[in-house]
Amino acid sequence: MTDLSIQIAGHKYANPVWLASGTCAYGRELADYFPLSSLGAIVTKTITLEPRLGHPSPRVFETPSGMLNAIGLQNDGIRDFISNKIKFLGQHRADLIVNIAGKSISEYCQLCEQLTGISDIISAIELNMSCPNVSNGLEFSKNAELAEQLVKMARKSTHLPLIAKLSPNVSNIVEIAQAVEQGGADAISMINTLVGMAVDIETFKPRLSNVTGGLSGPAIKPVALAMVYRTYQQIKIPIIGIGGIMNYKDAIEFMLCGAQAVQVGTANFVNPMASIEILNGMQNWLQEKGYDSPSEIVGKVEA
Amino acid sequence: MTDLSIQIAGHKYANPVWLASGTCAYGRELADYFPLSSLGAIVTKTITLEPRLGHPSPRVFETPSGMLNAIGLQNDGIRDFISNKIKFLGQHRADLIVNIAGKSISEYCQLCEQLTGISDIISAIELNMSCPNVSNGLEFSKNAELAEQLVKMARKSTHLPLIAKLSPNVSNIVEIAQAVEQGGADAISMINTLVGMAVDIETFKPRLSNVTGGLSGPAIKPVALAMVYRTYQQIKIPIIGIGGIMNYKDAIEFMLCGAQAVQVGTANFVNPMASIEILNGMQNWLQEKGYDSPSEIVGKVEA
Amino acid sequence: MPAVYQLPIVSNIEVRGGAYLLTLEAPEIAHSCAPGNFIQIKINFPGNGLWRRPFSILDTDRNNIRVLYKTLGRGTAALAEFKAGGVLNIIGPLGNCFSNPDNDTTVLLIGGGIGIPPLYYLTKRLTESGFPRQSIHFFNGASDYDSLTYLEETSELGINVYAVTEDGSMGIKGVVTDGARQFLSGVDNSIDPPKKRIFACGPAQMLKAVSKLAAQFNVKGEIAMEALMPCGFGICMGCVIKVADPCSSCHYSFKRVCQDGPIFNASDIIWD
Amino acid sequence: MPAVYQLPIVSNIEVRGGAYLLTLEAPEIAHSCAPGNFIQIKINFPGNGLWRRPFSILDTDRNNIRVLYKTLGRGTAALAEFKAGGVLNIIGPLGNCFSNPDNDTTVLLIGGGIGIPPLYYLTKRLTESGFPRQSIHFFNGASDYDSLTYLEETSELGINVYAVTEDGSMGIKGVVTDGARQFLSGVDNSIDPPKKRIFACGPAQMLKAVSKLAAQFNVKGEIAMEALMPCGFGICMGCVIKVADPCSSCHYSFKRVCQDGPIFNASDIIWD
Ligand SMILES: Cc1cc2nc3c(=O)[nH]c(=O)nc-3n(C[C@H](O)[C@H](O)[C@H](O)COP(=O)(O)OP(=O)(O)OC[C@H]3O[C@@H](n4cnc5c(N)ncnc54)[C@H](O)[C@@H]3O)c2cc1C
Ligand SMILES: Cc1cc2nc3c(=O)[nH]c(=O)nc-3n(C[C@H](O)[C@H](O)[C@H](O)COP(=O)(O)OP(=O)(O)OC[C@H]3O[C@@H](n4cnc5c(N)ncnc54)[C@H](O)[C@@H]3O)c2cc1C
Ligand SMILES: Cc1cc2nc3c(=O)[nH]c(=O)nc-3n(C[C@H](O)[C@H](O)[C@H](O)COP(=O)(O)O)c2cc1C
Ligand SMILES: Cc1cc2nc3c(=O)[nH]c(=O)nc-3n(C[C@H](O)[C@H](O)[C@H](O)COP(=O)(O)O)c2cc1C
Ligand code: FES
Ligand code: FES
Repeated sequence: MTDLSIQIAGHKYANPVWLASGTCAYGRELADYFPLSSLGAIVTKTITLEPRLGHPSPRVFETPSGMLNAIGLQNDGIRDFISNKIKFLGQHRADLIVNIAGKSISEYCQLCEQLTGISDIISAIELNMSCPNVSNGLEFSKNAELAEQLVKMARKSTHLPLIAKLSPNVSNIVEIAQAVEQGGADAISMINTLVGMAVDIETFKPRLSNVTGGLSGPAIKPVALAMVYRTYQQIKIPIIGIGGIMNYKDAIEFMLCGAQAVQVGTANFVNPMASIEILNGMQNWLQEKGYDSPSEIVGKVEA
Repeated sequence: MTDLSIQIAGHKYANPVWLASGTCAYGRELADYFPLSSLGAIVTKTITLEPRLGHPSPRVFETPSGMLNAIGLQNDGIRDFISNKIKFLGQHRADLIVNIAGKSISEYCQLCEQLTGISDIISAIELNMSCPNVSNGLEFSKNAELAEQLVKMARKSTHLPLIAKLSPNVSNIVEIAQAVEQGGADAISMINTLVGMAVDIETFKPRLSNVTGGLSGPAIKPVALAMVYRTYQQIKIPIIGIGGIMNYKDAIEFMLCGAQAVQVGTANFVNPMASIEILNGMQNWLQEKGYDSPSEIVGKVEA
Repeated sequence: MPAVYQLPIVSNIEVRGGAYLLTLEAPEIAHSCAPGNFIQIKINFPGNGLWRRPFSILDTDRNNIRVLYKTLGRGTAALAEFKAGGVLNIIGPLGNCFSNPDNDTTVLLIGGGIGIPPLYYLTKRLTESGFPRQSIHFFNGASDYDSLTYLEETSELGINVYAVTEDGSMGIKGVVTDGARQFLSGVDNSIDPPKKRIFACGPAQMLKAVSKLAAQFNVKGEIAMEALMPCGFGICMGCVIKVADPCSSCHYSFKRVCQDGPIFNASDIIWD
Repeated sequence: MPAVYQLPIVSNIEVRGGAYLLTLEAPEIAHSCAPGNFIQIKINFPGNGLWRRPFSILDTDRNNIRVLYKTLGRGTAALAEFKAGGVLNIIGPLGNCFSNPDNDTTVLLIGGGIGIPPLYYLTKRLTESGFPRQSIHFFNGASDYDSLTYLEETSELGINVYAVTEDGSMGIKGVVTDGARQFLSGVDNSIDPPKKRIFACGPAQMLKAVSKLAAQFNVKGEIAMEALMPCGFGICMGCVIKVADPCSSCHYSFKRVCQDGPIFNASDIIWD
């Protein structure tokens, strides 16, 4: 059997199929459907310093082959996470990556410090630099200098591996990727959602209370692939591919474009078993093609 | 009956339903399906100074609710257009907008000058500043200064109304929109395609010979709507909305977000009568709701 | 515990009021459902719908679960095309359920439109478990006689059924809460409010009116909420409603309709 | 002139070789089709296919047009599910057609897999118009006996039919061009090459081999090309192939398979 394990920033993940932030909450609900430990990793919903209520409904809307969301980073804050949520994840032996967002660099650093205190059960921190649904949420991943600075300071706040999660809503994603690499990120995850909108023509009201939201799902897969592909050519740190992955074939496409691992997002909503099915499909495919490790196909698109 | 005519840059268009560049060639084929004169305008496939062969096949690929294309601006050049193609369009009384692209500002200017010579049968020039499928094609719409400069120079080369067609592949589309407004553009059309990619996991080859291409169709509609909405708040010149418009409801959504007119693109491929059906649907809808003119709903989203 | 199932379609037929009755063979879950629970159905339909569609459970027997639905848009229209012998992929049972009223309470069920299914299910369970039928009052509202959902079937349970139609073409004229208000105003004042219970399901506007009614008459109300549901099992945070929350600094928080509901105490919901 | 039509499905049945035969009622266009023409069918299928799917016309009668197809992917799989009585939205007839060979020529038809339909149509037209049946040689290739498409129907036209199978389970063993090559090598050398004509349709690799064969034996070949077709009527420039073009500065240009083809002179195509 092909050994699916991969190494990212010194940590060995059981396999390259992970759950994307904000699409698996804190694992509790999905644990009803499969053992969380069977996946490579689970990335928590973004956690902030203080609790956040999030936006009022409507927060979501279905679009052609995709969906819009503007949850507004609803979460109970880092203290609640550490004291209440993390226990369950530990008990279920989930390989845990904690996704965080701050309103300022200092908030990111505080979050990193607090997580360092429980670093024995966390394998990495994912810096959400790119949430389109909170004001200024996009700033960090639109400005290369800010991005670099953010990672640099976070780097000083923790020894935990840092994954910088990038926004696709930029003119030149490679520039941002290089900046976070420069800043000391151990890996890059991409992409977060594209800014989008929809309007109810009967009421003239936007479909989301927050007016705009983030577009995810199969609709954005081609955009994500192009960005992973272009970034892979220009950086050395590993890339975790995200965007519209619904089945194992999509995951393989991302790996061919340069992703070492993938995160499954919107697909979880439609099928709570999606990630497990992707994992099994990938395992079989690699096996049949005679690969010993998933890394053998990373970046192997013949362009 | 609601009068659908609209005024853009001093020109009166019969209605706000236009055909998008590159999705209706030069009108000849669609004229088999409906009278070209029934639409507000038809925007030609991009014309360049010299003939261009375009990219080899495969040039297109179907994606979830969308498609990728990398045609590579295949066209027979401006001379051929003026001497051969324009006659047919004139005979069929199409309200004609010519879309042009140059490799340099000077090429754009030369194209503008040549078109000025036949300005009696052209109602506007659309500057394709945003074709993702030719090298440097995106530069003009990614850099605000360049964008402004380009429009400024084009402005000096012709008295014809200028429509600047913007790319969505930017960090801040409002900035670019303001720059072209500053440069003297009479209107803005948005959006062109999003850069995307797909890979055949059996052959490891990209689905397009050009590796990346432009994503169009319903998949990108939410992105286009958000960009039109945000731009509308910040500029004074009219916006022509483009992106995934398949039916009249989509068109109304764009108008509510701030588009004075819309261009129908990918939908033409699936249904050559799409634009006519959109026109009729819009007419009925406006009529039923009691509007006297399409402009009454422009920008009226209650956000 | 909810799970993903491939369920054979036993039947899928049109019934009164333009509704469809879908029967699915589901021995694995039929025994574990409770009134208020729902399932998420994956409807493959032409076009581009990504999400499943949520439907309340209407009732169950040893082998089957049933769903009663109206064709509202693309998904439900496509669902109506499915035939016996086909298979549907579902997740369920999902969500919480109505609480059980004590046997000495007077129960008011208030349902509008497609809000009937969970109330029907609750009524059936109550009558089966020996709850006195004469103490159950079911208000079934619709715009007109033809749109009344599952009226006869509810009557067959031997309870008090009141049709309420906006055009007066049957029963009480008005909206369904008018019927309930008349009843509450009329019932013997010797019955303590704690001995009355309201259960309601229907469009948001109706539920808002029910909540007011419950507050006005000081009766405990439980209402089944609706929302757009990308997942249906609590992972997306997309389906929330505003609920009073003493623990939160601003005294409210957003709760998931799918996981924390769909049944909420009427008095907890903050209507904007 | 092509147009958009809503066509009733007369029948849609499985035939030999895992193919399906679709008959559409199309009195408006049945009379105006020619061999090589195709139609674009809008297949609404679950999932997210945006484009129509192109299919050659197999033949026509006064009222109907017929299409023969194999289930290759999502669209064709969904097409196979359509039943008589349904309706399909199509555009047609599209594309150019084969040229007519003079009555004194020896005609070779070379078809592989799902390339049979336009060749069958051409054969039928030729025989109907009095072209000598004995001068028509139809090479029908497939991997094995079971995959041979429309073999019996072609034989029934009273022409020379040669099955060619890769595993030798029927007829000549080899690929279909092997069969044709053997024939061309064997035919009476007194027949001038100009008195021979090749018409071919099938996968790109096969057509490339046919083009070589035609060049080698100095025979005029016409081939029906395939391509991914977003539109099918010439407006997207997505379906192009590289064709020799003396007017172009680099001696080639990209031509649309849908509008400038699908039939091309074999000698014009530049294979990379
Ligand atoms: C917990 C729960 C239980 C439900 N139980 C039933 C039931 O037993 N029987 C039944 O017929 N229906 C029930 N519904 C509603 C049902 O889910 C919707 O009718 C269905 O999702 C519509 O799908 P569609 O594809 O046909 O409509 P779409 O094409 O998706 O939408 C059509 C229109 O309806 C609106 N809409 C869609 N879904 C909802 C929703 N959930 N709430 C409010 N508006 C919506 C859309 O915004 C749109 O304007 C329930 C919903 C929930 C949340
Ligand atoms: C002019 C023309 C005439 C045709 N006539 C016939 C006919 O008479 N009978 C018939 O069975 N088929 C015919 N085809 C092919 C037919 O159009 C394809 O089989 C069909 O489009 C596949 O659709 P799908 O959704 O099932 O496959 P998809 O799910 O879209 O694709 C499955 C796989 O097949 C490949 N593919 C899809 N379409 C084509 C194509 N057009 N050419 C090459 N590879 C493709 C895809 O890249 C993919 O790898 C014709 C094609 C053309 C261009
Ligand atoms: C409902 C929803 C909530 C999300 N919340 C977060 C979040 O809290 N933090 C974050 O970094 N990304 C969040 N994302 C983005 C996803 O992690 C992912 O980057 C994106 O959805 C693209 O992947 P997909 O197409 O597979 O969903 C969210 C996405 C969705 C759909
Ligand atoms: C096949 C194809 C070719 C295109 N060619 C051009 C072009 O030559 N010039 C241009 O400005 N835009 C071109 N576009 C972009 C469209 O005009 C339009 O901006 C885009 O497709 C989004 O609209 P849609 O989703 O309705 O197709 C092309 C799009 C497609 C799909
Ligand atoms: S629908 Fe996803 S959390 Fe409720
Ligand atoms: S398929 Fe569009 S030009 Fe041929």
